[in-house]
Amino acid sequence: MASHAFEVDQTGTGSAEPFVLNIGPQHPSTHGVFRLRVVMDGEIIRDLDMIVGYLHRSMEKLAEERTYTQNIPFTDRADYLAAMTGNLGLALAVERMTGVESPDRAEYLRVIFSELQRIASHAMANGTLVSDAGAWQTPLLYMFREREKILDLFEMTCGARLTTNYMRIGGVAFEPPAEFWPALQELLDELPERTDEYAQLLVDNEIFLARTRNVGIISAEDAINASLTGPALRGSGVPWDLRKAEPYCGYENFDFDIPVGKVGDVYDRFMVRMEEVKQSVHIIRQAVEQIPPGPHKNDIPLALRPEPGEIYSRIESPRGEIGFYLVSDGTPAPYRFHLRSPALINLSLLRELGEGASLPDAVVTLGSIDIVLGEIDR
Amino acid sequence: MLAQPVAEALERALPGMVVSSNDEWVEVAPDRVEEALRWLHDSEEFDAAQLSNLTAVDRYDHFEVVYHLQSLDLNHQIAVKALVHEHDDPVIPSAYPVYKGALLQEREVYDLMGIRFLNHPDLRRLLLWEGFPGHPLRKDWMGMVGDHTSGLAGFPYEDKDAPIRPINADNLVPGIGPGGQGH
Amino acid sequence: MSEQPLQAPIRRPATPMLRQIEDRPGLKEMALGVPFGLKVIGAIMGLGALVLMAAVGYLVVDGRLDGQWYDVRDLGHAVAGLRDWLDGEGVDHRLTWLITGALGGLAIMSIVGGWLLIGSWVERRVIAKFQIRMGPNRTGLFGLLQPIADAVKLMTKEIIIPRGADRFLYYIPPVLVFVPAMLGWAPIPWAPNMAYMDINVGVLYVVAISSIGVLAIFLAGWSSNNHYSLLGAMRTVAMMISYEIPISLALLSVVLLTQSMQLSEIVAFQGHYHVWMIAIIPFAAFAFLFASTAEINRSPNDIGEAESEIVAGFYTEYSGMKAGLFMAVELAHAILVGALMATFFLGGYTLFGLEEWVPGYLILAAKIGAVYFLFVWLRGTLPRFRLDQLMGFAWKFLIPLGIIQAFIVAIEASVFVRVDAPAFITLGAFAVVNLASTVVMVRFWADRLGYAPAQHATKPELTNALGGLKAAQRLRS
Amino acid sequence: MDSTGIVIGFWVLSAITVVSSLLVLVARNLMHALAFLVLAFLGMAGLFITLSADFVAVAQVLIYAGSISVLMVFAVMLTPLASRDNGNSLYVLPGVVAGLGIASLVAFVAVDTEWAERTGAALAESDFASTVGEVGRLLLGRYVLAFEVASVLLLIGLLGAIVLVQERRRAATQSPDEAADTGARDGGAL
Repeated sequence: MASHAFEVDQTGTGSAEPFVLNIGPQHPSTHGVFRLRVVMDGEIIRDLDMIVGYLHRSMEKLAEERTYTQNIPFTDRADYLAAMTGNLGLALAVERMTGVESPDRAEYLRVIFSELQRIASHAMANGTLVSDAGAWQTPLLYMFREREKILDLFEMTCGARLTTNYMRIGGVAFEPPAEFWPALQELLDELPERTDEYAQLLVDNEIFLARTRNVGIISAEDAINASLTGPALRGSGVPWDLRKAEPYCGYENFDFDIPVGKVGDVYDRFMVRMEEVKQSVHIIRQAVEQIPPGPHKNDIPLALRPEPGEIYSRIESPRGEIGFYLVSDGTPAPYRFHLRSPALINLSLLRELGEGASLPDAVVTLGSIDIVLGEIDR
Repeated sequence: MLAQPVAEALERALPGMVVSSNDEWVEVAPDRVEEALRWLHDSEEFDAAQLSNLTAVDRYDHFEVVYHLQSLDLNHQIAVKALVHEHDDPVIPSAYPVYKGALLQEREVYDLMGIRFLNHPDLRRLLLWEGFPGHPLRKDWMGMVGDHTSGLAGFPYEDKDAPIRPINADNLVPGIGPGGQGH
Repeated sequence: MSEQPLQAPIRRPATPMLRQIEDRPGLKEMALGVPFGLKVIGAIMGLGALVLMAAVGYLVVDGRLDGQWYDVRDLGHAVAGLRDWLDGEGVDHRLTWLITGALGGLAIMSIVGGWLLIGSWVERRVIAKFQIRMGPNRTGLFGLLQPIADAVKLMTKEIIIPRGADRFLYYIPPVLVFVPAMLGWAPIPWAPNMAYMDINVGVLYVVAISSIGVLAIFLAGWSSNNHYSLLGAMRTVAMMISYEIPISLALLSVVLLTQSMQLSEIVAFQGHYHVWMIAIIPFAAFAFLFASTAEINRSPNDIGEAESEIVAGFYTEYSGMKAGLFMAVELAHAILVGALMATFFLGGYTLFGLEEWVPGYLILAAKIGAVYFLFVWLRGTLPRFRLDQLMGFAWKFLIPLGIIQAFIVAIEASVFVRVDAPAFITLGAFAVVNLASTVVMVRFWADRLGYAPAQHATKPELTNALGGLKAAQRLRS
Repeated sequence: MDSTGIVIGFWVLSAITVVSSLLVLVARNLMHALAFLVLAFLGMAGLFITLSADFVAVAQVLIYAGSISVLMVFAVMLTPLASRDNGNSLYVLPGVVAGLGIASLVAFVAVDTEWAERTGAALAESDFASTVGEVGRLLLGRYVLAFEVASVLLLIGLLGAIVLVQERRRAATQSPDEAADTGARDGGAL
């Protein structure tokens, strides 16, 4: 056990024994089995130590004994709030490694579904953030309303709501059914109104502003240096989005903007997610208009045997850069399978953010980073 | 970005740094990793501002520690590798002094691969608990050396001569997959 | 390939537990399975209750019990009548007092208990409506029996005492915390002459009683031997002692103007001049309402049991009905604050002459309900403040402004006593002056504290550029 | 006034007050002692009610049971280990002397007072009037000097608390700053 985590800062405190608060692994605002061991001085956090691994399923080890296709369900269970982007990340990595291509229609379907997933995930992230700020679950349930509809669309298409296993190497698993498209259209029509409704409820709310503004500030320098990606990086004002930097699945054909925050506080991260929902709706609209007919997947052999080599392929998941580092030795299973988890790496600054913050601020800051324990622990 | 220019520039600036390089990565001297990373981080030309990914691969007799560096402004990626040859007690300098983002990634590598990072401020196990036997991502974990090797040797349902499902040859790069020249 | 016919699922409980649930006897079987003896006892009890109710109803309608019984506008007269009747029967005077006192206490407790049951149902249903969901709707009609089911569930739960807890002090708080919530009802006038204990220091009594609750909460937090509990207790106590001052200042304004600490007189003042205190001293009303939400741990000031931060605050370690009592007392406090708010600021049992026709206690109940609904609304809408924000608001905002407001009201009160003008002119002038002074004070003070309403929501910047630090600096400049 | 009820109430409340006061002394656990102290305060409030001093009773509950005791609880809480052990004190002898002195004072007052003039029939004549107005008039009339002195004392206490806190804060803010400076330097050196 490292000693430094329990060294009590004696300055300004009169207490002799450290007041250690054990937040988690079962706690309402840790969003899963996440544990924080916090040394407090009154309401102020003096030291903070994060303990993860309660959900560790040794995916990377297991993946070494499964074929590339069999590994796709692992990516569902890694980031279980954004299964589609996880699937897509692995499918793209293997495609880039083997040279398998997917049909045009599949690319558009991938865009549609990963953007839907982004909306669902951001709804969850923002909803729980506001719950952490103390709103008695009302905004959370508002946002669940939209997420529910998106999950219905997923269920319609692939039969699963959370662990979709939809993206496949060389395409997508299923063609959406006929009733998918009108339902999607309906959702797209009402989503902008709904986001405005949330904005009205929250953004014009003095208490919410007081709780989130100038709290948990991450400077752009720190965010870049600490490998932050996704809304956490963009909230700090860095216009970085892999959908633009390294377009995949034809993202270069779509018109969309990168929302960036100004201060890098909790509020900015919240608002960046809000705005990204709108941008996602915009992207899906374009994709629905442009989607070509054709097959939705190419047949690939049951066991792919990529040539020995390695690849690091990443895409923009709702939480940031989800990367797959695959090493092949010519067998049907990867020799090394590494998932670069944005949720874990975005926590690199947690200790610096937490120290000196008050407990409510730390909770809100953690909420704004938007962690998913399945992906942290893998 | 091709790795050759990076290797050349790195060698020019820090002689003896580059061990080998190819199109994809630059292999640097393992004991001078921090120096190399700092140079890449500070250089105007490469501007490796972010440590995108840090992981390690067990190659039975040595470890590869892989750094994927990202320049956000120039939008390119540089892969840097360092080979650690002591397999029993691998040690490599930490990237944390250059990149704060290495904090948790190095802890994870230490946990699962057993590579110690010098100068890491807080090198503890991340996912497993203290006292967990061994480092599970090593290929020889739980005594797999010998009869069993880690990984999937063959796919049980795979019949190389008559694949279960027909392959659309147009969609495949020749030489890859069953029936190709690779086997 | 999606046209593959799916195999029709066989409806079969998947797990042993589900099978057990499915095999469970239904309500009808259970009703039929009741032993005969129990059925007889139940029938006798039901019949007895019916007979009793019929007898009481007859006595009431017949007017034999007392002439004023059916004058439901004022149950106080009824109790007085009962007392007179008992005295007339030659019962010892002390016994009469004892009986009527016990009856009144029982009445208050059953009223509060009933409110608790209904209130928790209302809260859950209303919040469910806010949150676009159904709320409890399975137990009884509209889920009305849900509170009872909850209570039964809580009572049958195991009570776990944490190791290391101070067992002696651990048992006291769940009971002690209920004492102020019940005692606080005593001086509240439900109608003219219908207060349980119309003492002449009613206002002080209310403040004093509410300060006892602090101790219960602190003992709960300390004796649990849990850091969450302790933190919750520290927060709650710090907040409660801070917010007692704004409450006292707000009530001071009321007392100055009405020149009485007797709650019935305060209501009578409002009824006499047909004006609500909230119209005359809006700042005091706001301060009282806000400070009360802090005192009773309701949203948006529920930091003492902020579940996203410190789990359940001071009652984290309580289980079963002990925790249930803490949850219930929160509700009881909400209703009590509703009653106090109605009494002090919303005219109590009066409603512009309507109290002549409608029983006063119904008017009061409606007002309590309205305040309670406001609480539920706040809870369903607002996020939570932070402790330092709340403390700052009390000490830097409510207390200074409350003192100034009290000064102004004191001047007005002396004017009101001395000037012989029609009340509606003086009170109207006071209302205008107070409203204007409130607006001026709040604006000025908010500016002084650096709170700028203009500093409102900013939207993230949309950009098409791509890059790292340099791009960020470019965007920022 | 109905004497029987009052008499019963008086004896019950006296018993509560005396017993819990003794328990304050006896209890080993400081927190328990505090709980008994609160009980003693409440008993005193009850005694004031039997003396028909309603204002004093309410003030007793408000100030002593509600506020002073909470301050004591805070003090005990913030003193490490004190909450678990009501141990031996250096001040046993002075405490006993002071206690005996106060007890003798109370006894003197009790003996010296002409109780017949102030209770029973004498009190019934004054007809259980409200004491609030009377107290207020006395405080701002006859005893205004004492009242003002007390308020000045409280003001001094308030200011003293602010000054103390500010000095603590200045000390506290200085040292973390220095720590942060050195930390930054360390980080730079790395």
